[in-house]
Amino acid sequence: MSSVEPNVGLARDEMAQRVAADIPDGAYVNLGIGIPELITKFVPEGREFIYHTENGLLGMGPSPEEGQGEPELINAGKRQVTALPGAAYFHHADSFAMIRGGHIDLCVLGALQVSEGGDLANWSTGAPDAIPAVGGAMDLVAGVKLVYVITQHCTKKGEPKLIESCTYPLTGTGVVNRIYTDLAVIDVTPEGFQVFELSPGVDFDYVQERTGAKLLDRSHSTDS
Amino acid sequence: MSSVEPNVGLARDEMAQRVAADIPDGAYVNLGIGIPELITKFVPEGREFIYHTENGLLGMGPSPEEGQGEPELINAGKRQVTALPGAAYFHHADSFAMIRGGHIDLCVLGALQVSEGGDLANWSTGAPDAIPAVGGAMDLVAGVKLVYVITQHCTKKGEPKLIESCTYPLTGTGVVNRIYTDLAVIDVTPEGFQVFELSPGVDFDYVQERTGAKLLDRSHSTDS
Amino acid sequence: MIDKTVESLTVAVGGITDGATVMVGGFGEAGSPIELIHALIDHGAQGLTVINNNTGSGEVGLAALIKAGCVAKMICSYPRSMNSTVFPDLYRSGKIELELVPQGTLAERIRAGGAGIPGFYTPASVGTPLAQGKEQRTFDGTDYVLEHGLRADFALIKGKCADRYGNVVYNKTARNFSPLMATAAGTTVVQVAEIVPAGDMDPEVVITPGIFVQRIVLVPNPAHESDLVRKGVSYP
Amino acid sequence: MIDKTVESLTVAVGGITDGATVMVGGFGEAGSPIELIHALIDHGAQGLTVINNNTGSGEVGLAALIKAGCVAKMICSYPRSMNSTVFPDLYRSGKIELELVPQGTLAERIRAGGAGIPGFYTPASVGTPLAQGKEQRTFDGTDYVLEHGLRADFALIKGKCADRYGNVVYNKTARNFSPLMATAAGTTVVQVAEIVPAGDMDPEVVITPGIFVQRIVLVPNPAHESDLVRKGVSYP
Repeated sequence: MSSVEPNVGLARDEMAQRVAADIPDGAYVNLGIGIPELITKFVPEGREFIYHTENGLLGMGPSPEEGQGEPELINAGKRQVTALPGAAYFHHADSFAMIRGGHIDLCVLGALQVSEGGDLANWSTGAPDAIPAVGGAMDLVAGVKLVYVITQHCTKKGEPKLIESCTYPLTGTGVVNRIYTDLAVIDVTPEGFQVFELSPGVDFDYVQERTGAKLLDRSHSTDS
Repeated sequence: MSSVEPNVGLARDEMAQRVAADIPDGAYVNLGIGIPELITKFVPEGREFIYHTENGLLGMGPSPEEGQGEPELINAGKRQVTALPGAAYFHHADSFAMIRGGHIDLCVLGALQVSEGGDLANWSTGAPDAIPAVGGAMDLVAGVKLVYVITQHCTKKGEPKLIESCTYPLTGTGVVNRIYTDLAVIDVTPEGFQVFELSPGVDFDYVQERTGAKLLDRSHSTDS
Repeated sequence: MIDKTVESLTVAVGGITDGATVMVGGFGEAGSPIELIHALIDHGAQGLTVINNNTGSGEVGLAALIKAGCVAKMICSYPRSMNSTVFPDLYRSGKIELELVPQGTLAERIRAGGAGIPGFYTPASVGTPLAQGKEQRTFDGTDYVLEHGLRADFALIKGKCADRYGNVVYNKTARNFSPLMATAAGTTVVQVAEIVPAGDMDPEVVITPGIFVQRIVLVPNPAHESDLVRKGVSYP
Repeated sequence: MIDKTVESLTVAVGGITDGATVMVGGFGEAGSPIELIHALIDHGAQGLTVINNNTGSGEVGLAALIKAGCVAKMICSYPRSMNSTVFPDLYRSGKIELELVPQGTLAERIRAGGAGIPGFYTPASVGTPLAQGKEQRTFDGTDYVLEHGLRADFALIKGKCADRYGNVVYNKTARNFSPLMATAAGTTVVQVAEIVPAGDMDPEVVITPGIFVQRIVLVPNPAHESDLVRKGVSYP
């Protein structure tokens, strides 16, 4: 499998901005650790998002100014954050009641692999030497209304992350709704992966070559 | 079955005071509706009890002065109460977590019937026309560490309330630890009812005659 | 801008359809959203399943809703009142259904419904008529019954104060079931005596975070049920 | 007079025996009761089962407890840290056991343990390796796993402020697991930066009611884990 060429597709910030564009006004959103955190930088004009961090804060704001942070005001990635007007603190059982109970509208997670059936693997490569660590990912995919993935289309070695069937241990089965990569926005449909949008300068075949499962073009679905 | 004569045994306030004498310092206590509420009038010298009311208050104080009450500060019997220094409000799930989780040291409930096996019936006579209403009684007997009953020894018609086997619908099975009546303090033991203490001027046979199950004298147990 | 406040009680109860399940906050009169209940009577939805610890008193609030014939079924723990014959009369004549649930089980079922937990085990009611027909299971030598999470289409609750995000605090023992019900309904409607600007409420003291609330309506001077009952008020 | 305050950290951790199960509050460094953990290291109990979301960082606090060889087993959701090799090294060499639990399941198991609920169903982990060996059940067409309540002999937690009754409030996201753990331990020990007279704490804002707390110890200026790690501190 060929690797993705540099300067093709979206940069990480652009990917994050693309996700932000799809988040509706007033949505309650949980962001995974890593690339998803970049999304907080982008709020489309006229919209207000409320960020939930599962360690116990609704109304999470941006990182504090240098030197203004507090060790006991952090996010799920254990980075210092702020609390916006209208925020609320709560304990972990209440926080995961929000998640498991279907109160969070949307979460955006990173991925190691996504299958065409919407299975997600994002917590372990299953390597014998790895320290298994799952955090709240399994709760999020089981409870949040919409599960979006943001990820590079391929691994650093150029292997596809969007595949027919995950080989790594699963986080959840049939849980992913949409995938945002540097190359495309791809929906998980009952028929499999369906390209919703191609990144500027990227064509369908280019994405298909870098994907380990059959891609449906949006128009295919419209025809059927 | 003969009825209990007036002026024999303890008055209601004396019964309540007798129960209070057995509550250890610092105990967390839940009181049922009715006679149990009288117990709040008696706090033995040098002790502090913390009253829990299952509608969401720990640190319940006495009734407010006339005209000083608040419609939204009430106890489980829906009577206006006060909150003492060190009190806390909480919602119903947290309140019953205290009960079910074994955090309340002691509850004192009224009874329609108690069996020699410690079964309690205190919520329904099973009459076809009755409106069944259970409240928190089943949660209390299932979760509180010690369940005490305070009751007249016999019904108004003179029928025994302490019997071999309850005929009314049960609140819980094998849950009662001790019974305080106008005539005696009686423990529920693996061998059955055992008289712990007779009220002044009351003898064992008098109590036995008014009880629908065999009573063990305290000394019997000591002998065995 | 996120603003969950609505302009009237009529709008607040809008969309409650015939046959809906409605959780109503309050324990006795403490926390009873009387004004929302009266708006629901005016709204006119029929055949409701109502979840509340009690069945109201006098002929106002919840008792009035039942008297108006809007309620097909009550789910509660204590449907008796010193001051009301509304529910007992209908129940005895077979005109209203009752699901009797121990109080702590009722609270936990609502919490479970809101927390995405379909079932849990509790020791309450084991060996009693209320355990009949329920699945039993033994853990560590003790018997428990399986109870199911409870959800509703709407929750009508009363808070003390809110902001435009729907963050709510309550007043003393008026808190009772309301924070639980807020989590377990498709649409949670809260009447409050005060609405403060966003940021005025300390994030440490919020009891119901706004995520659980869909509509906030201002009722500056809510009636007390006991006052209305004493005055012999009957709604409508 | 009820007074749960104890005079020293040594007294606060007294009675923790070898092989005990100990819940330790905190998520990362937020809410980590470092001073209590260090007192536990000095106390010297061995073969502990420790419940915490993580496994500590650097060589202070929880990581130091693990490094000191006191911990036989960790129950946690995320035993990785940017700043610690203590747990990974012991785990890879087979010297410490790990029970990995999804974070929300861990929180709910602790709550259930404290609330007298022996088991509940959750959708988290269904279809994954963490559901292996767990009983599954379908409710309304969705699959769930049965999870069990979790209790401990001791809970060591950090609050912001307490009174002599043991009522506790927390600081921001330092709240996390602590109010749950307080309910689920035989003996709950809380270190706080401030102790106020009874009656000074508003009953509306108490997060952990005193009934869940057995010992309070004053630690006026608690260390921050990240400060200690940055300075390269290693305890003891």
